[in-house]
Amino acid sequence: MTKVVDMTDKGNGTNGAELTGAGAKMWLLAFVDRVVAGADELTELDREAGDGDFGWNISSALKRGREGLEGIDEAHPAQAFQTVADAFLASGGTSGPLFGLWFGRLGAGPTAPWGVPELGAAFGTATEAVRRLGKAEVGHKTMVDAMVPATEVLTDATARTWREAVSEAARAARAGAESTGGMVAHRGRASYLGERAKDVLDPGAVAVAWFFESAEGV
Amino acid sequence: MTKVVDMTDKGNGTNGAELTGAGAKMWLLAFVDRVVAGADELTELDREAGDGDFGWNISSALKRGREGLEGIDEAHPAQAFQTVADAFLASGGTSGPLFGLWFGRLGAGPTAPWGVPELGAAFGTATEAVRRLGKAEVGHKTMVDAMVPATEVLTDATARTWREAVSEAARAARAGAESTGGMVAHRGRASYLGERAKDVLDPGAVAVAWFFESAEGV
Amino acid sequence: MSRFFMNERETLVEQALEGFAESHSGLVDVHPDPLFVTRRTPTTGKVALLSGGGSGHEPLHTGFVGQGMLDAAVPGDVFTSPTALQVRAAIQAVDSGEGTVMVVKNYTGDVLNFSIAAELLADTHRVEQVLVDDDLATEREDDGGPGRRGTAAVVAVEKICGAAAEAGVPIAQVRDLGRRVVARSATLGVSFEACTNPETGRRSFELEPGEMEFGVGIHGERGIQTRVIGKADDLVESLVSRLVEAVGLRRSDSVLAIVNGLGATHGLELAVAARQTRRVLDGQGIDITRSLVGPYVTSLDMKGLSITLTALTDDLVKFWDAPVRTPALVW
Amino acid sequence: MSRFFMNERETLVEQALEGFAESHSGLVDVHPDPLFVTRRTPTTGKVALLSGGGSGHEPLHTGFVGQGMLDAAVPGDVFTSPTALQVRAAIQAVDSGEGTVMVVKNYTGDVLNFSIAAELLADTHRVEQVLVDDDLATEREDDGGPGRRGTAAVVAVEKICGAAAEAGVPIAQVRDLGRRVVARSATLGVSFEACTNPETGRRSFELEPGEMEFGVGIHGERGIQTRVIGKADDLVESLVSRLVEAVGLRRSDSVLAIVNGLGATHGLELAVAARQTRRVLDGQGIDITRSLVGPYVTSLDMKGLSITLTALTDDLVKFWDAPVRTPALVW
Ligand SMILES: Nc1ncnc2c1ncn2[C@@H]1O[C@H](COP(=O)(O)OP(=O)(O)O)[C@@H](O)[C@H]1O
Ligand SMILES: Nc1ncnc2c1ncn2[C@@H]1O[C@H](COP(=O)(O)OP(=O)(O)O)[C@@H](O)[C@H]1O
Ligand SMILES: [Mg+2]
Ligand SMILES: [Mg+2]
Ligand SMILES: [Mg+2]
Ligand SMILES: [Mg+2]
Repeated sequence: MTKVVDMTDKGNGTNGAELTGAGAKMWLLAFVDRVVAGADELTELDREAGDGDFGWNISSALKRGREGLEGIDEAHPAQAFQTVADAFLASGGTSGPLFGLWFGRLGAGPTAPWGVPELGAAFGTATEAVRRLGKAEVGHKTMVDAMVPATEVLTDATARTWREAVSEAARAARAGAESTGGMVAHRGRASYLGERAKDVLDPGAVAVAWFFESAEGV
Repeated sequence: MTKVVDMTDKGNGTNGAELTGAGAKMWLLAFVDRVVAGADELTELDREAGDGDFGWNISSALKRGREGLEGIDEAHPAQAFQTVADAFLASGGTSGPLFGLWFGRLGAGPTAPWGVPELGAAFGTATEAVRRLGKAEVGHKTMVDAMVPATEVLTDATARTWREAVSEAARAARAGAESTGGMVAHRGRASYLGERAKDVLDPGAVAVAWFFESAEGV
Repeated sequence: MSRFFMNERETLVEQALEGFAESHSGLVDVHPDPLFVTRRTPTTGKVALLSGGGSGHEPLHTGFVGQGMLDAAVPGDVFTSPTALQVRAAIQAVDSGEGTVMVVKNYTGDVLNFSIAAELLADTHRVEQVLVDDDLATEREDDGGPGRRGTAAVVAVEKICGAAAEAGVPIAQVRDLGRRVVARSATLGVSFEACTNPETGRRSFELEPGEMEFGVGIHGERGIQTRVIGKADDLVESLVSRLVEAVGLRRSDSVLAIVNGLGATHGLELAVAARQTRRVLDGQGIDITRSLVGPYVTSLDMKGLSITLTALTDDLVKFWDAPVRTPALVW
Repeated sequence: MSRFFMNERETLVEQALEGFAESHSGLVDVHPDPLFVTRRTPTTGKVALLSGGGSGHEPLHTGFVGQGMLDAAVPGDVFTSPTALQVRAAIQAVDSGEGTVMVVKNYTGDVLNFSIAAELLADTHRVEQVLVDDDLATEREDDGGPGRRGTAAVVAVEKICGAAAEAGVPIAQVRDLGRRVVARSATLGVSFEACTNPETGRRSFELEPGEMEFGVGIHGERGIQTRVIGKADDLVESLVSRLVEAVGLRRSDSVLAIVNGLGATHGLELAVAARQTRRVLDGQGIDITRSLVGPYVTSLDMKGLSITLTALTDDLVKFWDAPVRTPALVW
């Protein structure tokens, strides 16, 4: 949890127990790539159960985020997350402010490398804020369905390294995203369609699963 | 050429050398049926080489014409043709006034049954009027391409009965209509398409062929 | 799949006119038999201005009846000229003694029926005709074929002649003004998707993905060429360049630009086209002194647009700017 | 096949706004960064009226900026709420000290972003919100879901609040007037063909021949049911009957009827719908005191329409009739 640990970590977060600024940046850049590559998939889900712009919204935001990320000095994870938050806040839509808030709360986390406990605390605050602003609970078929189980894993994590913890969180987020197939939406545009959009996965939840899964290669 | 001939003709024009009022009415009613049944075909030709309304225009006019025909007393061919002319004149479009004029000139023909010479004279005047108003010559890909050869047959006819003469005219009209396939239009909307509409038959010419062919069963 | 919203094909135009007249009952009256539309409050002591043609181009012409523009509009069935008897009745209704100027789009059917109407009234009414033939796509070196089609320049003619008539300009001058506008105008249209035939529910033609029709009119017909759709800016540039040449515009000339939606074109799309129209003209030192952007002369629900340029002079600008109060145009 | 006419998806909204502003340069100004639209000539000493939301609904909201209606419109990307920072900048630009009323269509994204903007300005500006939620199709007996969508009743709210603000009515009353209009309004929409996604060029859904979507909103989404298309009159009757019930209209009540095209619906089709709307209401002794027929709140190039009824009172009629001078509405 000190700069010293960070140094032994080769400065890129690929070996240590803690998430460094460089590690967070790599993670987020991998997320950008995943979303840009899969934008059409997300748009298609939003076309079936929304207004067909989610892939466009999130990939525009993250492309802007990538520019920001490339310019930062990798000091600590908070800075990387805040950079992405700013990009989302300049995006509008529903997902813009909600992801903006989520990453923004992460961006308000400790200004040093994060161990598993810091990770858990940061995601706990962030997810709680999204639930409050969106008035969304698990089962409402939104991004919250992936955020909440992933956050619970991180909060309760017994893993030693951030990578192990996030990898477990990714599995929980994926399961949460999958669970939205078969749900009748209570929030967001999919709720206008009632039973008609039941079988469609929520694109916001899928994006959250992609986010956690993007830590894999870091 | 007198009422007497008409009487021996059983009053329906099916036996005599002259076209009676009843015969003209049957002929025109058969034409109405042919056009109503084939309206979609004409519309399709006009869709490919015009604005897609010809089937509608001509069948609306002729349905109105049918109502008129049912009310007339079958005195002479002129009356029957004039009834159809009135229906066309209440139709608008390009074909409305042109067919209105054509049938109108026929309607100005002799007010007694018509022998072959009367037929030739009436169609001669009528077709000449359409050519003048439409500024259309043979080869311009319009109704005139069927009217002119049919009219020539009638004018030069050596046939004894009107039915024989019209049957020959029908063959000429059909050949004229077929000849419009392969023509680049110089009049009407098909001319806007130039080479692109070359292969499409002119629907107005096809309708004229149907008109002459409708005398067949009378 | 495509489909036209109506009750039955037979009553479409009649019912639409009823609905239209009720929605604008302060401005227009519909006369049912024969069918034509007039101002609610007739204006006498001025030249009457009348136009008409097939339906399916709304708001043209019925939407332009009112103070400062038309005295009457004579609608035919969809894409079908009105009859001479309709036109005659409309002239009789609005001619208050100063004569009538008919604005006729150049189509064989319209020319026939409007001309016959004028002839029928030759003994009792002075009727002058302005023939609108602005569509470059149908220009041909020919033996008296039908000539250029009449398309969106008709809006400029109706607005400018309407203002002149309202101002008390006599019939010959109103007619000549209209002819001057026609002579100074050119239009080109393109289509990205055909319109729906209200009778069959079918599109008037089919395009492959990425294709468009270049040089379309306003009756759902194909254009003069099928082309690949490129960027909006490139297409607009190619249209505007040809118009500039055809109208004979030079540096520091002043124009009216009409960027017209053909029916299903969205406001965003028209605005993108309007933007580039201005840029191309700016680049040649030509000033868009006035512009009109929107669906004014439609081709049912065709997806596409046309651009019209009219070279302006001070008097044309003055008549364009004069007040107008119609269902579709108000200022 | 279907396709959206533009240069590239990235610049669509920005270029369209440039084109729009140039075509109406006497009336509006576009502020590029952050993006919002204001009147060309700001009016001070009155409550500022502001609205906004995703683009793709033009002429809403940008076409309603001008005297007697909005002071500013804040457009987001297509179907995407603008950001809180855009809304904040627009409020700062138009609030001349009498406070700002924001007209917000009820969508999660809009509500979030407009509310955040108001909160950001809480210390320095008085900002009130009118939430428009008129779409009956999305009514649900629910636990605080997003609630009814905001659709075409927003035009009535903007016109009436705009006239009130222009007349010097203070902020709380302008807000309450807007809320009263919302409470007295209901809308239902249907679609015969989906709109084109400008990014993918695909339609937002596919229908079989003869099918339509009942209960659609303005974002290309399916409705609440797929139904067989019948006669126009039957469909309009079923829409109007439900609206009459929802608004609680009784014999001799007076209404504003908005027959709104969703983008690709032709004037003939809207006029047929307007005609039957009047007949159904006449049959129940309800008077269409005012009406508005046209594409005012579109869903890109969706083929379909919505009907809105607003129960009128004398003061609402007065504000509706007050002069307005905007790109899309003039009287
Ligand atoms: N009330 C809400 N709380 C949390 N997430 C929500 C809420 N409403 C929608 N979402 C999420 O937002 C996503 C859609 O985002 P986007 O397409 O940008 O918004 P819009 O619906 O405004 O077009 C949904 O897939 C869902 O995950
Ligand atoms: N100038 C002309 N002279 C003679 N016939 C013509 C002329 N122009 C068009 N036609 C005929 O009219 C037919 C089209 O009629 P219709 O569809 O009613 O007219 P429109 O083209 O006005 O829709 C054509 O098939 C052609 O035979
Ligand atoms: Mg969306
Ligand atoms: Mg035709
Ligand atoms: Mg026609
Ligand atoms: Mg959206």
